[in-house]
Amino acid sequence: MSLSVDLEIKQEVLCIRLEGELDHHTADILRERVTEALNQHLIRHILLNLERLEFMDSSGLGVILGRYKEIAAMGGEMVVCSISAPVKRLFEMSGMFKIIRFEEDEAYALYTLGVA
Amino acid sequence: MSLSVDLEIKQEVLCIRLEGELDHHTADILRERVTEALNQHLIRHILLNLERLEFMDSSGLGVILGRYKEIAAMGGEMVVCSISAPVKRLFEMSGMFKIIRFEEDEAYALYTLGVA
Amino acid sequence: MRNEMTLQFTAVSENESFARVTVAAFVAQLDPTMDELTEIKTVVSEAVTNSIIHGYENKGCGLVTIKAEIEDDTVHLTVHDDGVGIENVEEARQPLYTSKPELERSGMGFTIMENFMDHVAIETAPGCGTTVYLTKHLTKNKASICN
Amino acid sequence: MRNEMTLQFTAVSENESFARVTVAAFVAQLDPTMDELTEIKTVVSEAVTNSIIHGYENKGCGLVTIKAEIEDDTVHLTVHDDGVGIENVEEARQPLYTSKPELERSGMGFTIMENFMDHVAIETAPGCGTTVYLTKHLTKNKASICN
Ligand SMILES: Nc1ncnc2c1ncn2[C@@H]1O[C@H](COP(=O)(O)OP(=O)(O)O)[C@@H](O)[C@H]1O
Ligand SMILES: Nc1ncnc2c1ncn2[C@@H]1O[C@H](COP(=O)(O)OP(=O)(O)O)[C@@H](O)[C@H]1O
Repeated sequence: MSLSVDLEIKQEVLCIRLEGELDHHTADILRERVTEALNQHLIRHILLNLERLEFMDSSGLGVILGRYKEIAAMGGEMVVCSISAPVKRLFEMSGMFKIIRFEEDEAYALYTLGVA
Repeated sequence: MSLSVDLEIKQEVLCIRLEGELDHHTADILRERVTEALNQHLIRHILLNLERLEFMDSSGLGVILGRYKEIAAMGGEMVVCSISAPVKRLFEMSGMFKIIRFEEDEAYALYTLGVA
Repeated sequence: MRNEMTLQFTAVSENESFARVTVAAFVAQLDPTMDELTEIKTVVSEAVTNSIIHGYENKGCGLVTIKAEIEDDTVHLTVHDDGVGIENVEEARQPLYTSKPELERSGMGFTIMENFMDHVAIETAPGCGTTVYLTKHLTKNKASICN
Repeated sequence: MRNEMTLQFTAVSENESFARVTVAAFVAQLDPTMDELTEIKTVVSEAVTNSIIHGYENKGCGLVTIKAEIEDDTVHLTVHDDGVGIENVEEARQPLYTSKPELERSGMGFTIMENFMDHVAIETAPGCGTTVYLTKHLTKNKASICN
Protein backbone atom coordinates (compact mmCIF):
# COMPACT_ATOMS: atom_id res chain seq x y z
CA MET A 1 0.00 0.00 0.00
CA SER A 2 1.44 3.31 -1.09
CA LEU A 3 0.25 6.73 -2.19
CA SER A 4 -0.96 7.72 -5.61
CA VAL A 5 -1.23 11.42 -6.44
CA ASP A 6 -3.52 12.42 -9.29
CA LEU A 7 -3.13 16.03 -10.47
CA GLU A 8 -5.40 17.95 -12.80
CA ILE A 9 -5.52 21.68 -13.55
CA LYS A 10 -8.97 23.21 -14.04
CA GLN A 11 -9.00 26.95 -14.80
CA GLU A 12 -6.00 27.76 -12.58
CA VAL A 13 -7.17 25.45 -9.79
CA LEU A 14 -4.84 22.53 -9.06
CA CYS A 15 -7.01 19.51 -8.17
CA ILE A 16 -5.06 17.00 -6.09
CA ARG A 17 -6.73 13.60 -5.65
CA LEU A 18 -5.02 11.28 -3.20
CA GLU A 19 -5.42 7.51 -3.04
CA GLY A 20 -3.84 5.14 -0.52
CA GLU A 21 -1.84 6.09 2.56
CA LEU A 22 -0.33 9.45 3.40
CA ASP A 23 2.37 9.10 6.05
CA HIS A 24 6.00 10.18 6.53
CA HIS A 25 7.18 7.64 3.95
CA THR A 26 4.80 8.83 1.22
CA ALA A 27 4.68 12.55 2.11
CA ASP A 28 7.69 13.28 -0.13
CA ILE A 29 5.80 12.08 -3.21
CA LEU A 30 3.01 14.60 -2.55
CA ARG A 31 5.39 17.46 -1.77
CA GLU A 32 7.48 16.93 -4.90
CA ARG A 33 4.55 16.50 -7.29
CA VAL A 34 2.72 19.58 -6.04
CA THR A 35 5.76 21.86 -5.80
CA GLU A 36 6.68 20.87 -9.36
CA ALA A 37 3.16 21.66 -10.61
CA LEU A 38 3.17 25.05 -8.86
CA ASN A 39 6.49 25.91 -10.51
CA GLN A 40 5.51 24.83 -14.00
CA HIS A 41 1.94 26.04 -14.35
CA LEU A 42 -0.11 29.10 -13.62
CA ILE A 43 -2.04 28.08 -10.52
CA ARG A 44 -4.14 30.27 -8.23
CA HIS A 45 -5.81 27.83 -5.82
CA ILE A 46 -5.48 24.24 -4.60
CA LEU A 47 -8.33 21.77 -4.18
CA LEU A 48 -7.47 18.65 -2.21
CA ASN A 49 -9.83 15.70 -2.70
CA LEU A 50 -9.29 13.02 -0.01
CA GLU A 51 -12.14 10.71 -0.99
CA ARG A 52 -9.90 7.72 -1.65
CA LEU A 53 -7.34 8.34 1.09
CA GLU A 54 -7.32 5.29 3.36
CA PHE A 55 -4.88 6.37 6.03
CA MET A 56 -3.30 9.61 7.20
CA ASP A 57 -1.27 10.65 10.24
CA SER A 58 0.40 13.85 11.46
CA SER A 59 3.06 13.63 8.74
CA GLY A 60 0.16 14.11 6.34
CA LEU A 61 -0.96 17.21 8.25
CA GLY A 62 2.60 18.53 7.95
CA VAL A 63 2.90 18.11 4.20
CA ILE A 64 -0.61 19.52 3.57
CA LEU A 65 0.23 22.54 5.72
CA GLY A 66 3.43 22.96 3.72
CA ARG A 67 1.46 23.09 0.45
CA TYR A 68 -1.04 25.50 2.03
CA LYS A 69 1.84 27.83 2.86
CA GLU A 70 3.09 27.69 -0.74
CA ILE A 71 -0.28 28.60 -2.26
CA ALA A 72 -1.06 31.17 0.46
CA ALA A 73 2.29 32.88 -0.25
CA MET A 74 1.09 33.27 -3.86
CA GLY A 75 -2.19 34.79 -2.63
CA GLY A 76 -4.29 31.66 -3.24
CA GLU A 77 -6.62 29.50 -1.22
CA MET A 78 -6.66 25.80 -0.29
CA VAL A 79 -9.95 23.90 -0.13
CA VAL A 80 -10.28 20.30 1.03
CA CYS A 81 -13.21 17.99 0.21
CA SER A 82 -14.59 14.45 0.58
CA ILE A 83 -12.79 13.84 3.84
CA SER A 84 -13.35 10.72 5.99
CA ALA A 85 -14.33 10.92 9.67
CA PRO A 86 -10.89 9.88 11.04
CA VAL A 87 -9.02 12.37 8.82
CA LYS A 88 -11.51 15.09 9.75
CA ARG A 89 -10.67 14.52 13.41
CA LEU A 90 -6.97 15.07 12.68
CA PHE A 91 -7.76 18.31 10.84
CA GLU A 92 -9.94 19.49 13.72
CA MET A 93 -7.43 18.57 16.39
CA SER A 94 -4.72 20.64 14.73
CA GLY A 95 -6.90 23.65 13.88
CA MET A 96 -6.35 23.19 10.14
CA PHE A 97 -9.90 24.24 9.30
CA LYS A 98 -9.06 27.76 10.46
CA ILE A 99 -6.92 28.19 7.35
CA ILE A 100 -8.08 25.47 4.96
CA ARG A 101 -11.74 25.65 3.93
CA PHE A 102 -13.77 22.44 3.90
CA GLU A 103 -16.48 21.63 1.35
CA GLU A 104 -18.49 18.41 0.98
CA ASP A 105 -17.66 17.38 -2.57
CA GLU A 106 -15.36 18.26 -5.44
CA ALA A 107 -18.00 19.76 -7.74
CA TYR A 108 -19.21 22.25 -5.15
CA ALA A 109 -15.69 23.01 -3.95
CA LEU A 110 -14.65 23.83 -7.53
CA TYR A 111 -17.73 26.02 -7.92
CA THR A 112 -16.77 28.06 -4.83
CA LEU A 113 -13.33 28.54 -6.41
CA GLY A 114 -14.92 30.00 -9.52
CA VAL A 115 -14.60 26.96 -11.77
CA ALA A 116 -17.79 26.60 -13.83
CA MET B 1 -9.55 -14.51 8.99
CA SER B 2 -10.87 -17.81 10.18
CA LEU B 3 -12.52 -20.93 8.75
CA SER B 4 -16.14 -21.36 7.84
CA VAL B 5 -17.43 -24.91 7.28
CA ASP B 6 -20.60 -25.30 5.25
CA LEU B 7 -22.16 -28.80 5.39
CA GLU B 8 -24.93 -30.17 3.20
CA ILE B 9 -26.11 -33.76 2.78
CA LYS B 10 -27.17 -34.80 -0.72
CA GLN B 11 -28.35 -38.41 -1.06
CA GLU B 12 -25.95 -39.82 1.54
CA VAL B 13 -23.03 -37.67 0.30
CA LEU B 14 -21.71 -35.15 2.85
CA CYS B 15 -20.70 -32.02 0.92
CA ILE B 16 -18.15 -29.99 2.86
CA ARG B 17 -17.49 -26.50 1.54
CA LEU B 18 -14.60 -24.66 3.18
CA GLU B 19 -14.04 -20.93 3.17
CA GLY B 20 -11.12 -19.06 4.71
CA GLU B 21 -7.97 -20.55 6.21
CA LEU B 22 -7.39 -24.15 7.23
CA ASP B 23 -4.45 -24.42 9.63
CA HIS B 24 -3.73 -25.97 13.03
CA HIS B 25 -5.85 -23.32 14.77
CA THR B 26 -8.94 -23.91 12.62
CA ALA B 27 -8.53 -27.67 12.01
CA ASP B 28 -10.52 -28.50 15.16
CA ILE B 29 -13.62 -26.76 13.78
CA LEU B 30 -13.54 -28.96 10.67
CA ARG B 31 -12.88 -32.16 12.63
CA GLU B 32 -15.69 -31.56 15.11
CA ARG B 33 -18.30 -30.52 12.57
CA VAL B 34 -17.61 -33.48 10.26
CA THR B 35 -17.36 -36.12 13.00
CA GLU B 36 -20.65 -34.87 14.42
CA ALA B 37 -22.35 -35.08 11.01
CA LEU B 38 -21.02 -38.61 10.44
CA ASN B 39 -22.41 -39.68 13.82
CA GLN B 40 -25.82 -38.12 13.38
CA HIS B 41 -26.68 -38.84 9.76
CA LEU B 42 -26.53 -41.72 7.33
CA ILE B 43 -23.54 -40.79 5.18
CA ARG B 44 -21.75 -42.97 2.62
CA HIS B 45 -19.27 -40.63 0.95
CA ILE B 46 -17.60 -37.25 1.51
CA LEU B 47 -17.19 -34.52 -1.08
CA LEU B 48 -14.76 -31.76 -0.13
CA ASN B 49 -15.13 -28.51 -2.07
CA LEU B 50 -12.10 -26.23 -1.60
CA GLU B 51 -13.08 -23.51 -4.06
CA ARG B 52 -13.17 -20.75 -1.43
CA LEU B 53 -10.28 -21.96 0.72
CA GLU B 54 -7.67 -19.21 0.79
CA PHE B 55 -4.90 -20.86 2.77
CA MET B 56 -3.96 -24.36 3.84
CA ASP B 57 -0.88 -25.95 5.36
CA SER B 58 0.10 -29.45 6.53
CA SER B 59 -2.26 -29.25 9.52
CA GLY B 60 -5.00 -29.11 6.87
CA LEU B 61 -3.62 -32.25 5.22
CA GLY B 62 -3.70 -33.97 8.61
CA VAL B 63 -7.31 -33.15 9.40
CA ILE B 64 -8.48 -34.06 5.88
CA LEU B 65 -6.62 -37.37 6.12
CA GLY B 66 -8.32 -37.97 9.47
CA ARG B 67 -11.77 -37.51 7.90
CA TYR B 68 -10.75 -39.74 4.99
CA LYS B 69 -9.92 -42.48 7.48
CA GLU B 70 -13.32 -42.10 9.15
CA ILE B 71 -15.29 -42.43 5.92
CA ALA B 72 -13.01 -45.17 4.54
CA ALA B 73 -13.56 -47.19 7.74
CA MET B 74 -17.28 -47.04 6.94
CA GLY B 75 -16.60 -48.27 3.40
CA GLY B 76 -17.04 -44.88 1.75
CA GLU B 77 -15.01 -42.66 -0.56
CA MET B 78 -13.64 -39.13 -0.32
CA VAL B 79 -13.60 -36.87 -3.38
CA VAL B 80 -12.06 -33.40 -3.47
CA CYS B 81 -12.91 -30.71 -6.02
CA SER B 82 -12.25 -27.07 -7.04
CA ILE B 83 -8.78 -27.03 -5.59
CA SER B 84 -6.34 -24.12 -6.07
CA ALA B 85 -2.85 -24.59 -7.48
CA PRO B 86 -1.02 -24.12 -4.13
CA VAL B 87 -3.30 -26.57 -2.29
CA LYS B 88 -2.96 -29.06 -5.16
CA ARG B 89 0.80 -28.99 -4.68
CA LEU B 90 0.41 -29.90 -1.00
CA PHE B 91 -1.89 -32.81 -1.91
CA GLU B 92 0.58 -34.03 -4.54
CA MET B 93 3.60 -33.69 -2.26
CA SER B 94 1.99 -35.89 0.37
CA GLY B 95 0.58 -38.50 -2.01
CA MET B 96 -3.02 -37.72 -0.96
CA PHE B 97 -4.34 -38.23 -4.51
CA LYS B 98 -3.54 -41.95 -4.19
CA ILE B 99 -6.43 -42.27 -1.73
CA ILE B 100 -8.58 -39.18 -2.30
CA ARG B 101 -10.00 -38.83 -5.81
CA PHE B 102 -9.84 -35.41 -7.48
CA GLU B 103 -12.55 -34.01 -9.77
CA GLU B 104 -12.74 -30.57 -11.37
CA ASP B 105 -16.04 -29.27 -10.03
CA GLU B 106 -18.73 -30.09 -7.50
CA ALA B 107 -21.46 -31.03 -10.00
CA TYR B 108 -19.32 -33.60 -11.77
CA ALA B 109 -17.87 -34.92 -8.50
CA LEU B 110 -21.39 -35.46 -7.14
CA TYR B 111 -22.36 -37.20 -10.38
CA THR B 112 -19.46 -39.67 -10.01
CA LEU B 113 -20.71 -40.38 -6.47
CA GLY B 114 -24.14 -41.31 -7.84
CA VAL B 115 -25.94 -38.06 -6.95
CA ALA B 116 -28.24 -37.10 -9.80
CA MET C 1 -7.38 -14.22 27.06
CA ARG C 2 -3.92 -12.70 27.37
CA ASN C 3 -1.62 -12.43 24.37
CA GLU C 4 1.52 -10.51 23.59
CA MET C 5 3.91 -9.83 20.75
CA THR C 6 7.07 -7.90 20.13
CA LEU C 7 8.04 -6.52 16.75
CA GLN C 8 11.49 -5.15 16.05
CA PHE C 9 12.60 -3.66 12.74
CA THR C 10 15.12 -1.42 11.02
CA ALA C 11 14.40 2.30 11.48
CA VAL C 12 13.56 3.08 7.85
CA SER C 13 10.40 4.78 6.61
CA GLU C 14 9.52 1.75 4.44
CA ASN C 15 8.58 -0.02 7.70
CA GLU C 16 6.09 2.58 8.99
CA SER C 17 3.18 1.05 7.12
CA PHE C 18 4.31 -2.49 7.96
CA ALA C 19 4.47 -1.61 11.67
CA ARG C 20 0.96 -0.19 11.94
CA VAL C 21 -0.57 -2.98 9.86
CA THR C 22 1.10 -5.61 12.04
CA VAL C 23 -0.10 -4.08 15.30
CA ALA C 24 -3.60 -3.73 13.84
CA ALA C 25 -3.59 -7.41 12.78
CA PHE C 26 -2.62 -8.41 16.31
CA VAL C 27 -5.17 -6.17 18.05
CA ALA C 28 -7.89 -7.38 15.64
CA GLN C 29 -8.21 -10.45 17.90
CA LEU C 30 -10.09 -8.26 20.38
CA ASP C 31 -12.66 -7.40 17.71
CA PRO C 32 -12.22 -3.61 18.02
CA THR C 33 -14.43 -1.15 16.12
CA MET C 34 -13.11 0.32 12.86
CA ASP C 35 -12.56 3.65 14.63
CA GLU C 36 -10.55 2.03 17.40
CA LEU C 37 -8.40 0.20 14.86
CA THR C 38 -7.76 3.43 12.95
CA GLU C 39 -6.79 5.18 16.18
CA ILE C 40 -4.34 2.42 17.06
CA LYS C 41 -2.82 2.42 13.57
CA THR C 42 -2.43 6.19 13.77
CA VAL C 43 -0.67 6.26 17.14
CA VAL C 44 1.69 3.46 16.08
CA SER C 45 2.49 5.46 12.97
CA GLU C 46 3.17 8.58 15.08
CA ALA C 47 5.47 6.87 17.58
CA VAL C 48 7.36 4.83 14.97
CA THR C 49 7.83 7.86 12.70
CA ASN C 50 9.19 9.83 15.67
CA SER C 51 11.72 7.08 16.41
CA ILE C 52 12.87 7.05 12.79
CA ILE C 53 13.02 10.84 12.23
CA HIS C 54 13.85 12.21 15.66
CA GLY C 55 15.32 9.26 17.59
CA TYR C 56 17.60 7.99 14.84
CA GLU C 57 17.65 11.31 12.92
CA ASN C 58 16.75 9.61 9.63
CA LYS C 59 20.11 7.85 9.41
CA GLY C 60 18.53 4.64 8.07
CA CYS C 61 19.92 2.45 10.81
CA GLY C 62 18.99 1.51 14.36
CA LEU C 63 16.11 -0.65 15.55
CA VAL C 64 12.60 0.26 16.64
CA THR C 65 10.84 -2.16 19.01
CA ILE C 66 7.09 -2.32 19.48
CA LYS C 67 5.56 -4.41 22.18
CA ALA C 68 1.82 -5.09 22.16
CA GLU C 69 -0.07 -6.80 24.95
CA ILE C 70 -3.77 -7.50 24.96
CA GLU C 71 -5.71 -8.61 27.99
CA ASP C 72 -9.49 -8.52 28.29
CA ASP C 73 -10.40 -5.28 26.53
CA THR C 74 -7.15 -3.40 27.10
CA VAL C 75 -4.32 -2.82 24.65
CA HIS C 76 -0.89 -1.88 25.98
CA LEU C 77 1.67 -0.68 23.45
CA THR C 78 5.25 0.38 23.96
CA VAL C 79 7.36 1.87 21.20
CA HIS C 80 11.07 2.01 21.94
CA ASP C 81 14.17 3.36 20.23
CA ASP C 82 17.79 3.67 21.31
CA GLY C 83 18.10 7.08 19.72
CA VAL C 84 19.01 10.58 20.86
CA GLY C 85 16.26 10.89 23.47
CA ILE C 86 14.26 13.99 24.39
CA GLU C 87 15.75 16.87 26.40
CA ASN C 88 12.48 18.55 27.45
CA VAL C 89 9.50 16.20 27.46
CA GLU C 90 7.00 18.80 28.59
CA GLU C 91 7.86 21.03 25.65
CA ALA C 92 7.82 18.05 23.26
CA ARG C 93 4.26 17.19 24.29
CA GLN C 94 2.91 20.68 23.48
CA PRO C 95 0.53 20.71 20.53
CA LEU C 96 2.27 22.07 17.40
CA TYR C 97 5.75 21.93 18.98
CA THR C 98 8.33 20.39 16.69
CA SER C 99 12.12 20.49 16.75
CA LYS C 100 12.21 19.86 13.00
CA PRO C 101 9.98 22.44 11.23
CA GLU C 102 12.34 22.29 8.24
CA LEU C 103 11.09 18.72 7.63
CA GLU C 104 7.48 19.98 7.52
CA ARG C 105 6.63 18.23 10.80
CA SER C 106 3.29 19.33 12.18
CA GLY C 107 4.19 18.92 15.86
CA MET C 108 0.92 17.01 16.38
CA GLY C 109 2.33 13.50 17.04
CA PHE C 110 2.11 13.47 20.85
CA THR C 111 -1.19 15.39 20.79
CA ILE C 112 -2.72 12.71 18.56
CA MET C 113 -1.39 9.95 20.83
CA GLU C 114 -2.98 11.67 23.84
CA ASN C 115 -6.29 12.11 22.05
CA PHE C 116 -6.51 8.58 20.69
CA MET C 117 -5.26 6.64 23.71
CA ASP C 118 -6.42 6.54 27.34
CA HIS C 119 -2.95 6.86 28.77
CA VAL C 120 0.38 8.06 27.37
CA ALA C 121 3.71 8.02 29.23
CA ILE C 122 7.17 8.86 27.93
CA GLU C 123 10.43 7.53 29.34
CA THR C 124 13.48 9.20 27.86
CA ALA C 125 16.82 10.82 28.59
CA PRO C 126 19.23 12.61 26.24
CA GLY C 127 21.47 10.01 24.62
CA CYS C 128 19.54 7.11 26.14
CA GLY C 129 16.66 6.57 23.73
CA THR C 130 12.93 6.96 24.13
CA THR C 131 10.11 4.63 25.15
CA VAL C 132 6.48 5.64 24.68
CA TYR C 133 3.87 3.74 26.71
CA LEU C 134 0.37 3.78 25.28
CA THR C 135 -2.77 2.23 26.76
CA LYS C 136 -6.25 1.99 25.32
CA HIS C 137 -9.41 0.39 26.71
CA LEU C 138 -11.61 -0.88 23.92
CA THR C 139 -15.38 -0.65 24.12
CA LYS C 140 -16.69 -3.86 25.62
CA ASN C 141 -17.85 -6.75 23.49
CA LYS C 142 -20.36 -5.22 21.07
CA ALA C 143 -22.76 -8.18 21.12
CA SER C 144 -23.20 -8.08 24.88
CA ILE C 145 -23.96 -4.35 24.85
CA CYS C 146 -27.03 -5.09 22.76
CA ASN C 147 -28.42 -7.58 25.25
CA MET D 1 18.06 -2.48 0.03
CA ARG D 2 18.55 -4.43 3.24
CA ASN D 3 15.81 -4.63 5.84
CA GLU D 4 15.13 -6.82 8.82
CA MET D 5 12.49 -7.46 11.45
CA THR D 6 11.97 -9.69 14.44
CA LEU D 7 8.57 -10.80 15.64
CA GLN D 8 8.07 -12.51 18.98
CA PHE D 9 4.75 -13.76 20.30
CA THR D 10 3.04 -16.09 22.77
CA ALA D 11 2.98 -19.72 21.59
CA VAL D 12 -0.79 -20.00 21.09
CA SER D 13 -2.55 -21.17 17.95
CA GLU D 14 -4.41 -17.83 17.67
CA ASN D 15 -1.09 -16.34 16.53
CA GLU D 16 -0.38 -18.74 13.65
CA SER D 17 -2.35 -16.68 11.16
CA PHE D 18 -0.98 -13.41 12.56
CA ALA D 19 2.60 -14.70 12.19
CA ARG D 20 2.34 -15.72 8.54
CA VAL D 21 0.45 -12.55 7.55
CA THR D 22 3.09 -10.38 9.23
CA VAL D 23 6.01 -12.11 7.51
CA ALA D 24 4.16 -11.88 4.18
CA ALA D 25 3.55 -8.15 4.71
CA PHE D 26 7.27 -7.64 5.37
CA VAL D 27 8.45 -9.74 2.40
CA ALA D 28 5.93 -7.97 0.13
CA GLN D 29 8.49 -5.14 -0.13
CA LEU D 30 10.50 -7.34 -2.50
CA ASP D 31 7.48 -7.60 -4.81
CA PRO D 32 7.35 -11.42 -4.82
CA THR D 33 4.97 -13.39 -7.05
CA MET D 34 1.70 -14.64 -5.52
CA ASP D 35 3.10 -18.18 -5.55
CA GLU D 36 6.25 -17.11 -3.71
CA LEU D 37 4.18 -15.29 -1.11
CA THR D 38 1.97 -18.35 -0.58
CA GLU D 39 5.06 -20.55 -0.19
CA ILE D 40 6.51 -18.20 2.42
CA LYS D 41 3.22 -18.01 4.34
CA THR D 42 3.01 -21.80 4.29
CA VAL D 43 6.51 -22.44 5.63
CA VAL D 44 6.05 -19.84 8.37
CA SER D 45 2.82 -21.57 9.32
CA GLU D 46 4.60 -24.96 9.43
CA ALA D 47 7.51 -23.82 11.57
CA VAL D 48 5.39 -21.75 13.96
CA THR D 49 2.83 -24.54 14.38
CA ASN D 50 5.66 -26.97 15.16
CA SER D 51 6.99 -24.65 17.86
CA ILE D 52 3.54 -24.38 19.43
CA ILE D 53 2.56 -28.07 19.23
CA HIS D 54 5.87 -29.89 19.52
CA GLY D 55 8.27 -27.36 21.03
CA TYR D 56 5.94 -26.07 23.75
CA GLU D 57 3.64 -29.14 23.70
CA ASN D 58 0.50 -27.01 23.36
CA LYS D 59 0.84 -25.65 26.88
CA GLY D 60 -0.23 -22.15 25.82
CA CYS D 61 2.87 -20.43 27.11
CA GLY D 62 6.40 -19.80 25.88
CA LEU D 63 7.53 -17.44 23.12
CA VAL D 64 8.12 -18.02 19.43
CA THR D 65 10.57 -15.70 17.68
CA ILE D 66 10.64 -15.14 13.94
CA LYS D 67 13.42 -13.17 12.32
CA ALA D 68 13.09 -12.06 8.71
CA GLU D 69 15.86 -10.45 6.70
CA ILE D 70 15.56 -9.32 3.13
CA GLU D 71 18.50 -8.32 0.97
CA ASP D 72 18.39 -8.01 -2.81
CA ASP D 73 16.17 -10.89 -3.85
CA THR D 74 16.84 -13.19 -0.91
CA VAL D 75 14.65 -13.84 2.11
CA HIS D 76 16.21 -15.31 5.26
CA LEU D 77 13.83 -16.53 7.93
CA THR D 78 14.57 -18.07 11.30
CA VAL D 79 11.89 -19.48 13.56
CA HIS D 80 12.98 -20.15 17.11
CA ASP D 81 11.45 -21.67 20.23
CA ASP D 82 12.87 -22.52 23.65
CA GLY D 83 10.92 -25.76 23.77
CA VAL D 84 11.73 -29.44 24.18
CA GLY D 85 13.99 -29.70 21.12
CA ILE D 86 14.31 -32.62 18.71
CA GLU D 87 16.11 -35.86 19.63
CA ASN D 88 16.59 -37.25 16.11
CA VAL D 89 16.56 -34.58 13.42
CA GLU D 90 17.11 -36.97 10.52
CA GLU D 91 14.04 -38.96 11.49
CA ALA D 92 12.02 -35.76 12.05
CA ARG D 93 12.78 -34.57 8.49
CA GLN D 94 11.43 -37.78 6.90
CA PRO D 95 8.24 -37.20 4.90
CA LEU D 96 5.17 -38.41 6.83
CA TYR D 97 7.11 -38.87 10.09
CA THR D 98 5.32 -37.40 13.08
CA SER D 99 5.75 -37.98 16.79
CA LYS D 100 2.11 -36.95 17.38
CA PRO D 101 -0.16 -39.06 15.13
CA GLU D 102 -2.86 -38.84 17.83
CA LEU D 103 -3.14 -35.12 17.04
CA GLU D 104 -3.77 -35.92 13.35
CA ARG D 105 -0.43 -34.44 12.33
CA SER D 106 0.47 -35.27 8.74
CA GLY D 107 4.24 -35.38 9.24
CA MET D 108 4.64 -33.16 6.16
CA GLY D 109 5.87 -29.95 7.83
CA PHE D 110 9.59 -30.28 7.17
CA THR D 111 8.97 -31.79 3.72
CA ILE D 112 6.93 -28.72 2.75
CA MET D 113 9.63 -26.39 4.09
CA GLU D 114 12.22 -28.23 1.99
CA ASN D 115 10.07 -28.08 -1.11
CA PHE D 116 9.13 -24.41 -0.81
CA MET D 117 12.47 -22.97 0.28
CA ASP D 118 15.93 -23.10 -1.28
CA HIS D 119 17.68 -23.99 1.96
CA VAL D 120 16.51 -25.43 5.27
CA ALA D 121 18.70 -25.99 8.33
CA ILE D 122 17.68 -27.09 11.83
CA GLU D 123 19.57 -26.31 15.02
CA THR D 124 18.24 -28.17 18.04
CA ALA D 125 19.09 -30.25 21.08
CA PRO D 126 16.82 -32.05 23.55
CA GLY D 127 15.76 -29.57 26.23
CA CYS D 128 17.40 -26.66 24.45
CA GLY D 129 14.80 -25.51 21.94
CA THR D 130 14.76 -25.50 18.17
CA THR D 131 15.75 -22.98 15.51
CA VAL D 132 14.78 -23.50 11.88
CA TYR D 133 16.73 -21.50 9.27
CA LEU D 134 14.94 -20.98 5.97
CA THR D 135 16.27 -19.24 2.86
CA LYS D 136 14.52 -18.42 -0.39
CA HIS D 137 15.75 -16.63 -3.49
CA LEU D 138 12.93 -14.81 -5.20
CA THR D 139 12.69 -14.60 -8.96
CA LYS D 140 14.45 -11.45 -10.09
CA ASN D 141 12.61 -8.20 -10.64
CA LYS D 142 9.76 -9.06 -13.00
CA ALA D 143 9.90 -5.79 -14.93
CA SER D 144 13.53 -6.22 -15.91
CA ILE D 145 12.91 -9.76 -17.16
CA CYS D 146 10.57 -8.30 -19.77
CA ASN D 147 13.20 -5.90 -21.11
N1 LIG E 1 11.51 9.08 19.63
C1 LIG E 1 11.94 10.35 19.77
N2 LIG E 1 13.26 10.61 19.91
C2 LIG E 1 13.71 11.88 20.04
N3 LIG E 1 12.90 12.96 20.03
C3 LIG E 1 11.58 12.77 19.90
C4 LIG E 1 11.04 11.47 19.77
N4 LIG E 1 9.69 11.58 19.65
C5 LIG E 1 9.42 12.90 19.73
N5 LIG E 1 10.54 13.64 19.88
C6 LIG E 1 10.61 15.11 20.03
O1 LIG E 1 9.34 15.60 20.37
C7 LIG E 1 8.90 16.58 19.42
C8 LIG E 1 7.40 16.54 19.26
O2 LIG E 1 7.00 15.32 18.68
P1 LIG E 1 5.63 15.24 17.91
O3 LIG E 1 4.54 15.80 18.76
O4 LIG E 1 5.43 13.84 17.43
O5 LIG E 1 5.79 16.20 16.65
P2 LIG E 1 6.68 16.08 15.31
O6 LIG E 1 7.09 14.66 15.10
O7 LIG E 1 5.78 16.56 14.25
O8 LIG E 1 7.88 16.95 15.49
C9 LIG E 1 9.67 16.25 18.16
O9 LIG E 1 9.80 17.36 17.31
C10 LIG E 1 11.03 15.80 18.74
O10 LIG E 1 11.85 16.91 19.06
N1 LIG F 1 9.91 -26.96 17.07
C1 LIG F 1 9.93 -28.29 17.35
N2 LIG F 1 10.18 -28.72 18.60
C2 LIG F 1 10.20 -30.04 18.90
N3 LIG F 1 9.99 -31.00 17.98
C3 LIG F 1 9.73 -30.64 16.71
C4 LIG F 1 9.70 -29.28 16.33
N4 LIG F 1 9.44 -29.23 15.00
C5 LIG F 1 9.33 -30.50 14.58
N5 LIG F 1 9.50 -31.36 15.60
C6 LIG F 1 9.48 -32.84 15.52
O1 LIG F 1 9.63 -33.20 14.14
C7 LIG F 1 8.53 -34.01 13.73
C8 LIG F 1 8.23 -33.79 12.28
O2 LIG F 1 7.77 -32.47 12.07
P1 LIG F 1 6.86 -32.14 10.81
O3 LIG F 1 7.52 -32.65 9.57
O4 LIG F 1 6.56 -30.69 10.83
O5 LIG F 1 5.53 -32.99 11.04
P2 LIG F 1 4.32 -32.81 12.08
O6 LIG F 1 4.32 -31.42 12.65
O7 LIG F 1 3.12 -33.06 11.25
O8 LIG F 1 4.52 -33.84 13.14
C9 LIG F 1 7.42 -33.66 14.68
O9 LIG F 1 6.45 -34.66 14.77
C10 LIG F 1 8.17 -33.42 15.99
O10 LIG F 1 8.46 -34.65 16.62
